[in-house]
Amino acid sequence: MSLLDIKGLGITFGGLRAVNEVSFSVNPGEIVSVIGPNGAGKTTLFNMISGVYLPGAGQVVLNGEDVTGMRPDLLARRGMSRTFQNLQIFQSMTVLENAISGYHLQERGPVLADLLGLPSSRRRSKAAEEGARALLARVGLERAAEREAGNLSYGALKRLEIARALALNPKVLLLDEPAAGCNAVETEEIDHLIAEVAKSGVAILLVEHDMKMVMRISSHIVVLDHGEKIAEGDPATVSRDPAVIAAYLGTEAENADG
Amino acid sequence: EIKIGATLSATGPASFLGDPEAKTLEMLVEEVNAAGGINGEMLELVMYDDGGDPNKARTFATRLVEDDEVAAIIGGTTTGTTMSIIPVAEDAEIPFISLAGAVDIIDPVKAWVFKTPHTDRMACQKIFEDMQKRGVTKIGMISGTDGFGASMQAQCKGVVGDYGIEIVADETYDPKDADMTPQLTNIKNTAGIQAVLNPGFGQGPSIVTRNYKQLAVGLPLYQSHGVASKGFIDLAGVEAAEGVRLPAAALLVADILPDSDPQKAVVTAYRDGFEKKTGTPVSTFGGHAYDAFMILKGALEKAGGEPAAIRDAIEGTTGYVGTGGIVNMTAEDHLGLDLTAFKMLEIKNGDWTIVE
Amino acid sequence: MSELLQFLFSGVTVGAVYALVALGFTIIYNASDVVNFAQGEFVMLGGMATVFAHAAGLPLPLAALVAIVGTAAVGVALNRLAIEPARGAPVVSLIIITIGASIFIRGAAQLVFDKQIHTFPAFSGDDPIRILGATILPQSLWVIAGAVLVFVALWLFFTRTLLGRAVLATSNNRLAAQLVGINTNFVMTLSFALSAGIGALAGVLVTPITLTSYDVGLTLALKGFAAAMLGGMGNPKGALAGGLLLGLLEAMTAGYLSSQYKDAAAFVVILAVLFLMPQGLFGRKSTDRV
Amino acid sequence: MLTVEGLRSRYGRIEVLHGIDLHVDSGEIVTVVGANGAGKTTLLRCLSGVQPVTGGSITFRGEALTPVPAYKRLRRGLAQSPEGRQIFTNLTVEENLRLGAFLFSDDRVEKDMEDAFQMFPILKEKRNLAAGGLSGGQQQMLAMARALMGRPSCLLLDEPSMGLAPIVVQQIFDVVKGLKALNVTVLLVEQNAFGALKIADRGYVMETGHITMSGTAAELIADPRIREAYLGI
Amino acid sequence: MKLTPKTATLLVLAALVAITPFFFPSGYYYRVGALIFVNGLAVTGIVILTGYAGQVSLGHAGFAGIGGYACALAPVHLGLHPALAVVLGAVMSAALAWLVGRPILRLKGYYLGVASLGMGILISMVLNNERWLTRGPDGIDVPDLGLRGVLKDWGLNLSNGEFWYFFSGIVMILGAWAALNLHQSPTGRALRALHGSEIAARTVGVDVSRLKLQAFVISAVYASVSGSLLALQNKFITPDVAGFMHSIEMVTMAVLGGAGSVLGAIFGAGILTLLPQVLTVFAEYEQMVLGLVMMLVMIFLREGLLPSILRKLRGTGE
Ligand SMILES: Nc1ncnc2c1ncn2[C@@H]1O[C@H](COP(=O)(O)OP(=O)(O)OP(=O)(O)O)[C@@H](O)[C@H]1O
Ligand SMILES: Nc1ncnc2c1ncn2[C@@H]1O[C@H](COP(=O)(O)OP(=O)(O)OP(=O)(O)O)[C@@H](O)[C@H]1O
Ligand SMILES: [Mg+2]
Ligand SMILES: [Mg+2]
Repeated sequence: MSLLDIKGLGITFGGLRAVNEVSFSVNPGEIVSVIGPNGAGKTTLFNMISGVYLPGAGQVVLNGEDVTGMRPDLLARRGMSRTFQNLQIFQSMTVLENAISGYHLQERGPVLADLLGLPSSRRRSKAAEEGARALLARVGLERAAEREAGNLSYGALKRLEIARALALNPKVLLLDEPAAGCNAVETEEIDHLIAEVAKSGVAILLVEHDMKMVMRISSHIVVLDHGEKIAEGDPATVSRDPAVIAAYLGTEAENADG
Repeated sequence: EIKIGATLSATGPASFLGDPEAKTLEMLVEEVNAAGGINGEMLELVMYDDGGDPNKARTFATRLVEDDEVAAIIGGTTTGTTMSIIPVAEDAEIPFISLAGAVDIIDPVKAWVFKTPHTDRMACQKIFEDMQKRGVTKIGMISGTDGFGASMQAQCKGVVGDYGIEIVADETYDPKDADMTPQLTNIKNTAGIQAVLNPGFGQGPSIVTRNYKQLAVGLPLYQSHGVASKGFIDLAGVEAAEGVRLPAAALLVADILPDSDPQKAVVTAYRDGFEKKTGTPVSTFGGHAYDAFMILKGALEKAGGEPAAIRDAIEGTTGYVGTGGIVNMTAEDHLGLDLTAFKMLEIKNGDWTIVE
Repeated sequence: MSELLQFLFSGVTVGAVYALVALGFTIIYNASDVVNFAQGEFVMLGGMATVFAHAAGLPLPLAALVAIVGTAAVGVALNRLAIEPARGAPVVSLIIITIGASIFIRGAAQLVFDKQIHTFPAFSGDDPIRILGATILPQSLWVIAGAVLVFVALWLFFTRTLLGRAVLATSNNRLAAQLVGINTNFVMTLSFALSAGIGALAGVLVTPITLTSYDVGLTLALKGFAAAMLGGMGNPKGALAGGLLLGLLEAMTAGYLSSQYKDAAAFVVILAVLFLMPQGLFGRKSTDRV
Repeated sequence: MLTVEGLRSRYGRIEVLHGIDLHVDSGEIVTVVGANGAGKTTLLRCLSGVQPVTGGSITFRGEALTPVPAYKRLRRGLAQSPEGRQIFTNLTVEENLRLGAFLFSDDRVEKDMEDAFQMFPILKEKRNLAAGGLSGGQQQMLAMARALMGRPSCLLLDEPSMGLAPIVVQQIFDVVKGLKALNVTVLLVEQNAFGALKIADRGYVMETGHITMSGTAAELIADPRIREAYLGI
Repeated sequence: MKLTPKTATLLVLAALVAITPFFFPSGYYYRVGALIFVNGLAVTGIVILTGYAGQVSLGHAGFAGIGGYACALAPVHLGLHPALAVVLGAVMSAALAWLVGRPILRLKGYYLGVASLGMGILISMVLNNERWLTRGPDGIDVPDLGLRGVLKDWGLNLSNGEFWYFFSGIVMILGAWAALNLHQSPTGRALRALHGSEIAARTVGVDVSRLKLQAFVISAVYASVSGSLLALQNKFITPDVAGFMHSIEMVTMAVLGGAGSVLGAIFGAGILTLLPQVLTVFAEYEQMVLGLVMMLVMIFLREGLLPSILRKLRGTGE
């Protein structure tokens, strides 16, 4: 049994089968990448797994438990965490507060204690803040900690999302195009970060169009096209698959790392 | 110099009442000062607009008492604002003359509180008296849900039994409603109904009157003293208003009062003065302020500027002839009017006539 | 039977009034996401200005025209002097500006006009039209026709014209609207002029029925707002349907249940509808994805 | 064609552009590369007029651009495909494109739209769908197509390849290259510096609000500092 | 110790309450001060609901009505001490908020606005129409709190105005203190997070509907207590406290002062309470000036008085 099992997942939007019968699984420490053309259904798949959309068919099994259609906050409690392709930043909070929010499950407590400012409440906040600062340092945002998040550049925000997702100390981490908006060097940093996280035993599911990165760090790749899984395997196999080349990589793919 | 205070609802939902009240007070103070003041002392009027909000009224009353240090307060356009001023006046022991309708204001009697308008209970009694004369025993009632309508509705229900009349249909409308045909349809369809009564003020009664005609209900329609202004006939339309009866003070019918009527001189003078000054037709509401001011003036003339003395003098008012009737106050009666102060009017050909 | 019909007539009359107000909300909302709380004052201005222009000797149609154009000018001024200078402010701040504007306009109206209640003659007389034992006033037909006409015009504007699309684009993404060459200030000016004009037209049509005074705006705005939300804010279809539905609900409740709680019934139904359809009857779901 | 001299801009009191000098000649493709937060987006926002300029000048086709309001700049021929795509999410794909051609009402609009559909067939499939329902990459295509609908003589592109499949990235770069033939000038901000430099004539490097390097594309690709800092080679 | 925004705010408020009376020329100013504090309390609740959590309510006056009428009715009908009636009102408001909040907090923006508006109107309608209980639109008397008498026995002799000034001031500061605690606490952060992005808040584990409900209930309690204080102070209450206008007023105060900050919102309450008193000098122009001031503040200090001024001082942002 794997940590995350996707079984025959599917959904339709007004007649369009955005995702159809997709199955695969992710083990702890593994990085599974989902690639495919624009509109293939990758983000939709993420949205179903993370409880944002209710799947029309199939099952999501997390750690042996059927969590299909479960609310995102309940999934978070079970160790699932994610980032978004379309940034979902708490704009008017500071960068640090954004990161602390990731510790919500650890720091939350009775409202009354929070209202009365009891020591327990302050203790919880403090612990979360320390963790958050460390994480910001890890993604290279420590100097922006006190800035209002809405004022950051796009690339910085992408990294802030990763930090927030890591704060949950997840068992399963879903990353939707984490390197978008970052240049080759910045991408490499993220690369390392992800690999490191995986090494600590987290199961990672990754969507990314930067093939260099995908090929470098994936242990397994799932290829979607028009909502269907068209190929699957290790990076080398997939990158040679003619169907994948035709639908997604294009002819230049080979020398993309030029 | 003597300071008198006023907090009135010159704006807000009761501005219809408060506006002429405010204008009347301004006019009268000017007149008194032009004539050399009271016993040689000039009057200063400190007036606030509470917008009909009881909480504001209370704040302004506090301000009048504590900050402006007035000798007496006139005001409280509505029952709600009046009720919230009362504790202030009572605490500070400042005489207070209210311009609002509800009987609760002076019943039970409060040492420092007086009022000039007839009570809504009196209006009910006057109306039922007239109905009784016409042999009506079953009526429908449609009341506004504002303070005026609701209070009068309650008072009418309280006294209707005394006249052998039964309310067989009881409907309400919101003061800002645009159409009352559903309620009137229900009243019309109630078996045995012989007349309809509409307590309310503002635009509601005009719309009720129009709808009443639209539905061709065809029974006698009674309005309350809340619509006692010329504007009502224009708004309801001459045709629709034809035959409508209501109790009102003599002010409205100044011209057709017999010369023998003691009020004739007073009401004609006030009306002419008001209409000349403001260019708007006189209403009985301004008349309430007129009476309040004149009673206060009388008291000031007698007692000077000391609140306790003023209070006693107001309570001692007898035989004051005002727009609302002849006032005889006592320690038990801080209104001093009786039913004869009301005239039963009927609208004929777009004008008021006196029934009887 | 005639009873039901009478309630129906009443409901449609009142509903058409609400619909007209609700329609007025649509344009400004569509251009800026702002619910303009001064919309009721536009209705008031339409009615009051007509009354006074008529009293000053203008024939009624001309007086109405003057009122509508004048109110549209007030709308433009509101945008130019208060909304535009606050460009970039959060939507709530803009809403507070419109609340301030409504207080200001009401305050000005009681000075410029007066505090009396007014009306002017119905366009086609006061003789009720009798149908199967129920009656309806000719003016009600004017109001209903006005509501339907404004609805059709707005519907065509938003679905058939590029300018209508530009209005929607402005609220959806002001930055992008500027990048494609839309003069967003002009769009706002236009929206305020149209909204105010529609409001004033509503005032002209409904005054013979509801009467008018300097303070009628608030209640009308409130009911119009509720109607617009019931139908789904921003959609002319929703404004019309919401208005009529609200009017009918009130009339039916007043007729069959309790006149005291007729507004309550209306709100209970609104709550129930929103419970099932959180965007109102015809409101569109936001399509933003994550 | 486009000359920027000493351009400064700030958010509140924090200045993020400290005097940018660059120029783009007619028909050229010029790219700007730089790290996150360098100020590339801010620069393009200044050029489009949606960001206040606090110093320096922008000259476009010999005219000062700074006093021209944003909505009039497209009329002058300046279009932008902005960062974050900024499509009209509540409107359909087709409506988005039509609004891209808001200034025009001639027959060419239909033809341009057909061209756009040819370039990105997926948009044709989705033409009646609310644009907010598109996938991220599809939205990026729409943003690009919408900018082209404005018939620009100078096109500002802010990371046009972001979130696009490799096969489409290639296509986008081909399109940009193709614009040269149509004599459209392009200022291209890209994180895919390698891809951008391959099609560009010249390039600038931007660091924390300054231009720190410039040269022909070939020179920049060859420069070891660039290779290390931006190309990751 | 470093002066945190929280202690700074509390110090400012405490100083205001304690020091301004030295400058009062007459007892009337205590009344105005007390009103500011009562409104400030209600508006602090709005800060939690709207400023932190981003949920708009146009019906909170309804809770003030419940709190106020509890003080009028419970002592008479249930024999409760008025102080306990305040608690009863708060509990009832909380219970109602909890019941109503569940379905309506699913709605967003204006839709939530209209739903809460409906709730408020229903409450005020009941207060208006159920004359047998509430005595209808003309209002009802409220018994004395009795605390002033107790203080007198202890040798602290305050006038009615003074008593209500200090009493409301203290309650408001307590309310502000709790709201400020909340701001920097895990719950407060979660509330502000869901304001920023509901989806993202959910994925970090925030139970969004539960948190919204908590904010709604807490703010209802604030409004309720504020209504109770008003009723006890006036010794009289009418259904106007529960009216739509009062709800709008609360939101306006919050936004005008700066809905995101407690001090700002209390500032807004102060301004909007004072304005009508100050503007009486404009006589019939009062309304126009009031409207004008509101517009000008929002045009030139668009984030609200206090935050905008602070921002200008600090010089960040636009
Ligand atoms: N809410 C929705 N309404 C309508 N269509 C939708 C919706 N969500 C997704 N789709 C459609 O489903 C398809 C898959 O979209 P999805 O965002 O999952 O693609 P993707 O693989 O993530 O693409 P990209 O690489 O561009 O991000 C697209 O064609 C999109 O238009
Ligand atoms: N709205 C804003 N308010 C305040 N500061 C901002 C704002 N937007 C951007 N900044 C700051 O301005 C600087 C430049 O940002 P800009 O977005 O121009 O960078 P960029 O080069 O486009 O970065 P990226 O590659 O990440 O998109 C950054 O330090 C950023 O934090
Ligand atoms: Mg995607
Ligand atoms: Mg950028």
